Amino acid sequence: MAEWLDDFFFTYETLIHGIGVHGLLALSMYCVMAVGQLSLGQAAFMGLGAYTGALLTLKLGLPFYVVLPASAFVPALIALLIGGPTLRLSGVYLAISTVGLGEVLRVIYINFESLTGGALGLSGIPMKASVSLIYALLLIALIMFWAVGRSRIGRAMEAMREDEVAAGVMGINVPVYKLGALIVSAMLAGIAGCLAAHSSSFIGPNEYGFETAVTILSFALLGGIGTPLAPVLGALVLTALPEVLRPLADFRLVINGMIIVVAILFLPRGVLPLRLRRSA
Amino acid sequence: MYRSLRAAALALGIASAATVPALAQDTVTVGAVEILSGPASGYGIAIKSGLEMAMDEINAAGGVLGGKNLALIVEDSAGNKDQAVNAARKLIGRDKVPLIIGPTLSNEMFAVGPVSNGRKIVTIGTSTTAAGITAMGDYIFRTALPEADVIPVTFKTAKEKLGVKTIAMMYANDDAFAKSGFDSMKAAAEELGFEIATIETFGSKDSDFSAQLTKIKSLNVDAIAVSALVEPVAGILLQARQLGLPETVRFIGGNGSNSPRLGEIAGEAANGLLVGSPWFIAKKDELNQKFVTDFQARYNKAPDQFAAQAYDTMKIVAEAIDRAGSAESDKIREALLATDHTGVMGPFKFTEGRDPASAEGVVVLTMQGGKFEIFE
Amino acid sequence: MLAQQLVNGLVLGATYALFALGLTLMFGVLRVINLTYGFYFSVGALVALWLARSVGLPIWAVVLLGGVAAGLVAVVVDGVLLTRLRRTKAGELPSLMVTLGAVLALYSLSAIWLGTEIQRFPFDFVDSSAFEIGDLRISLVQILIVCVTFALVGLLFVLLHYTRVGLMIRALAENEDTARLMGINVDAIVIVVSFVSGLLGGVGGVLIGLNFNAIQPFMGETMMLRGFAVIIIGGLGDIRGALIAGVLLGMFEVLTASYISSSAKEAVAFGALVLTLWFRPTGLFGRKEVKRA
Amino acid sequence: MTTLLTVDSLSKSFRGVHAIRDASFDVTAGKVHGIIGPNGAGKTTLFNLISGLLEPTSGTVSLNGKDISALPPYARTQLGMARTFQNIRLFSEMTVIENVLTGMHIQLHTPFWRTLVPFAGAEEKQAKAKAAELLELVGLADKALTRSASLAYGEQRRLEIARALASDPKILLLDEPAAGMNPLETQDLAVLLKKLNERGITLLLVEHDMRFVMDLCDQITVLNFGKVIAEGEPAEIRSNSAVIEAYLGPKVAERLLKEASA
Repeated sequence: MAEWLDDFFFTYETLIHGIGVHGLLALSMYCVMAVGQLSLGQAAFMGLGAYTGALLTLKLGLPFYVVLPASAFVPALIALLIGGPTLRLSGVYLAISTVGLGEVLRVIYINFESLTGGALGLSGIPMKASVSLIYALLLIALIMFWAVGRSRIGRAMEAMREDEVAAGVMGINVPVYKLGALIVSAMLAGIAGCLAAHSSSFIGPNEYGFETAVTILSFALLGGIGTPLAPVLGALVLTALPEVLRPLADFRLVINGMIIVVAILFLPRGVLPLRLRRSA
Repeated sequence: MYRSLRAAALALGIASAATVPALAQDTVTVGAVEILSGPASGYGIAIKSGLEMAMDEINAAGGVLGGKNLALIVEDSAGNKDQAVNAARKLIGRDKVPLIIGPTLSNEMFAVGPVSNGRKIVTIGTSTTAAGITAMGDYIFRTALPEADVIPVTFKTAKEKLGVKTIAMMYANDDAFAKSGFDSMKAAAEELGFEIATIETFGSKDSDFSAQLTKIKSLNVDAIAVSALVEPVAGILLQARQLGLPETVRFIGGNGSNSPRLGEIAGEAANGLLVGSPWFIAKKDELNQKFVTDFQARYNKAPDQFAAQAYDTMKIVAEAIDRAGSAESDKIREALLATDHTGVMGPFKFTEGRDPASAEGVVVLTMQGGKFEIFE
Repeated sequence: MLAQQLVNGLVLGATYALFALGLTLMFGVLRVINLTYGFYFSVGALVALWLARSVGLPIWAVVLLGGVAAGLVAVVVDGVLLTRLRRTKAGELPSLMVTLGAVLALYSLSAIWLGTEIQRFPFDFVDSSAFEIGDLRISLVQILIVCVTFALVGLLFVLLHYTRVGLMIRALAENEDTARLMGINVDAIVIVVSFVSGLLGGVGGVLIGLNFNAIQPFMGETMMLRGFAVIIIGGLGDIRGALIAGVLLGMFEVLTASYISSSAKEAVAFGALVLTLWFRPTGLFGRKEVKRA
Repeated sequence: MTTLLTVDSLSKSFRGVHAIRDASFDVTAGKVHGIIGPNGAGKTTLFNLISGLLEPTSGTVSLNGKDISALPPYARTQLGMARTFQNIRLFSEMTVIENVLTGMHIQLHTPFWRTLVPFAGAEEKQAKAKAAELLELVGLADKALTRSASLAYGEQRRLEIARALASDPKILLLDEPAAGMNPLETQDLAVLLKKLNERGITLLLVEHDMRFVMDLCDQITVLNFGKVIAEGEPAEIRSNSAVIEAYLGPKVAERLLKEASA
């Protein structure tokens, strides 16, 4: 490889990793929103995956192909516990209890010092998440969502998003679909967290808070949730933008916030108002 | 996948080539990653000021390597570890600097360290006081005195001059900086044989400390050691006096308390607080007096310890480059290990572990009427 | 020590309740989890700070004007963000998301504008003296907070149950369409409710800013998480529930910190939140109103 | 004459207000059964209880002799119940045919990854053929690929019926199917409903339009203040004093009855 290309990759490696990981996070958000729910816990699930993965690698030295599925499994389990009681209630309960989840986990990371390193976090995580692995997983996730979206399940999900009551009357098992979507999204966020931890070498307890959750939401809302590709493009734009336009860095959160406001008020179907085509 | 990445790389590469600053051959460029925007930008801006002032003095005195100018590229990390890594990668990959000063926070250093060390680029923290920084690799240095060196001096002074025997400890347990300071405090307290009556924690964004302080009040301690950033420390001091904790109970602060903001927020309630500092504005030696006057004239404000540490660091780096005889990272690293410099902070050498060798320059300060003075 | 800790708990609990009042009122009537609420809290404190420093107004004026300013901001924010969604009956989640985006933008903008350094009221602004009964110390500001909290709950109760406006607010809370059919000017009532909620939040911000001497743009954000816990535990939209849940939470936190461990204090609020969601999702006093799909 | 749906001592109260009190009636298989009553009599509440959107305070609903009171709506659909809504609730972003296909959800079982394979999915093909047939039946065949929100009001009502039929219900619940329709559309609707009934689908409908109900229904239940006040064939209901009183008030009712007997 040419030396300048090598330097180029070195310079932008974190950014390239970041875009892929954020793409997975955006898909995890998409998965919940596709059934008409709102989770503010994607950052918490991501953190759970990051800590699970980092601990299994650092303390037990397990191989990465074991670590990665494990870091999807733990958030899935927590999603089951959270979703069970709250998904029967109206949507705001899930939103608020997932915010609560983030806080509870933060307190746990801080207090179980011997395991999690407390406020100092975990450092020295080996860099096992290669660019090709991240993007391969992103591609697989995209294809899966595309396939689901085109199937009868995708139709049921869209129906729930539009009118939960009517969807239930159509014979769609609404609670099961909601729970399933939350679990799948938690798994994806967990995988993204594990990949992030294994590409940045250091994780801390304060990285998976409210702001991260809102940022993930803004990925999905910028792109819109008409097709699975849209939120990934949203993540691409919002991740690359502050790097390309460095002076904007101060206003990064302002921009993320404004995107959410504008998207909801004026572009309820996202900036890319696409809709997945089913062959009918 | 790979092919498309390469295509993207080509496209971006062309776009970015134009932004690389054209540097003349007779210049040695070093990089810095500091917080220039966002909530913690105060630290980064002070460091940048100190670095630039030292650089201008060096260039005015003939530069480095027999007449080459020293240049500095400062990148913003905004206090975010990912942005810090991106900034360091840009400095290494695009600007090809042999040495990076910074980043500002220990957390950022933990993320940047493995990257720059992996590329064998010397990285020098001027404000990163947490434990374990230099253990990340052979190319990671720091000129900031770690808390572990400063705290024992403060504690020893409290023991010898105030007769402190029993202490309570408080720290913000969600903050890496505060936690690492607390670890040093605990070690120093055990070393000096203090009796630790209780250890209380709080969140760095908390504003109510009444439960912890009421408990401490009932334990009749001689002193309370607090490790946190300045805001919660100020809140603790105010509430302690409100709860009627007697003035004879001294507070002992860590590096976070070493800020003039403490007096501004807590006022009289901060009276009597002890803190150790690697540098103090009123230090009488000639070098320091000149630094303070020049800084005041140039930036129209008083320097703080971050500016002072940065100023010394730039001088140390310039001397190392001269000794190395070339601006190559490996040679600079060797030369740095042989540093023997006297700066505004006092005499300076590196240990074999690339930390500052002595805590001789540490002064113990106390707060009176909202201002720090040297504790006698 | 126990007596002092109970006082500490009561004061802390009163601050939680004070914060949660407006939040739960907003949800109860307007059916929106309004996340910009924490910002009104910050606005109240920041405006009061400015008035005290630059204009030199006395404390009662500062509390009142801080509250009014926050109320006005609340009305504007509600008008800009939520009118449109209310008209199209967009539902809970879009409303929640739009306030989420707005609050992030508002906090970040005000942090860029004002900085995030902590500010405080002038040192001699309030009498910092305290009553002492034996070992027990209670400061004037603490007494003020507890009294104002209970007084506001009382006033809110009177407003809702013994006035014409209150009747209209309750009608709106029951059902917007029916309220409209009854000839109630819904838009006007929405403005009244936004203003009152903002006012409550703003007054809370001023008093809590006075007590803790820690005013900065993000102060509302840290309270918001506790606020959520309080309004869910107390039951969404339930004012009495918010008062009781707030005070209980404050007490539990202080007692946990003093008798168990201060590091467990943080976990109390969210532990209680999780337990509530599991076993009694409509809150301590909430009515059973479970929607089925 | 088998009973398909049984409502037994059903009650529902909202915060102390009794919306339905002790309502009981049977719906016979193959019949058209109407529920009428003045505004606020509790007809929609009753419908929501039968279809599972609300949980009864007491009493039971049984379908084919099986107690379904505790089942959520989707499970009732799986047992052969379908419904439409008074305020049309279509999936407005979807096309017309997709709305109908969504109604077939419970009959389809193709796993999702089959969509990755081109030309797969015989089941989906059959489903589409059936959907087209249903659209033909309600007269929307030419609008299959239109976004459903852009349909005219009467068309939306008919699409809702097609969507409900897609699950092959034994009983179809229609909540004011003629509301907002002009007389011509109402007439067409009556023809359509009769056609469905002839196919063996039992219909249970709530309706305001008296003539429409009287013409169409075999059996009528009258609700007032949440209580069943009368039940019978249209002719019986027409001359029932309690019913007339409920609709017109006691004075008018008395006069009318006198005139009728004079």
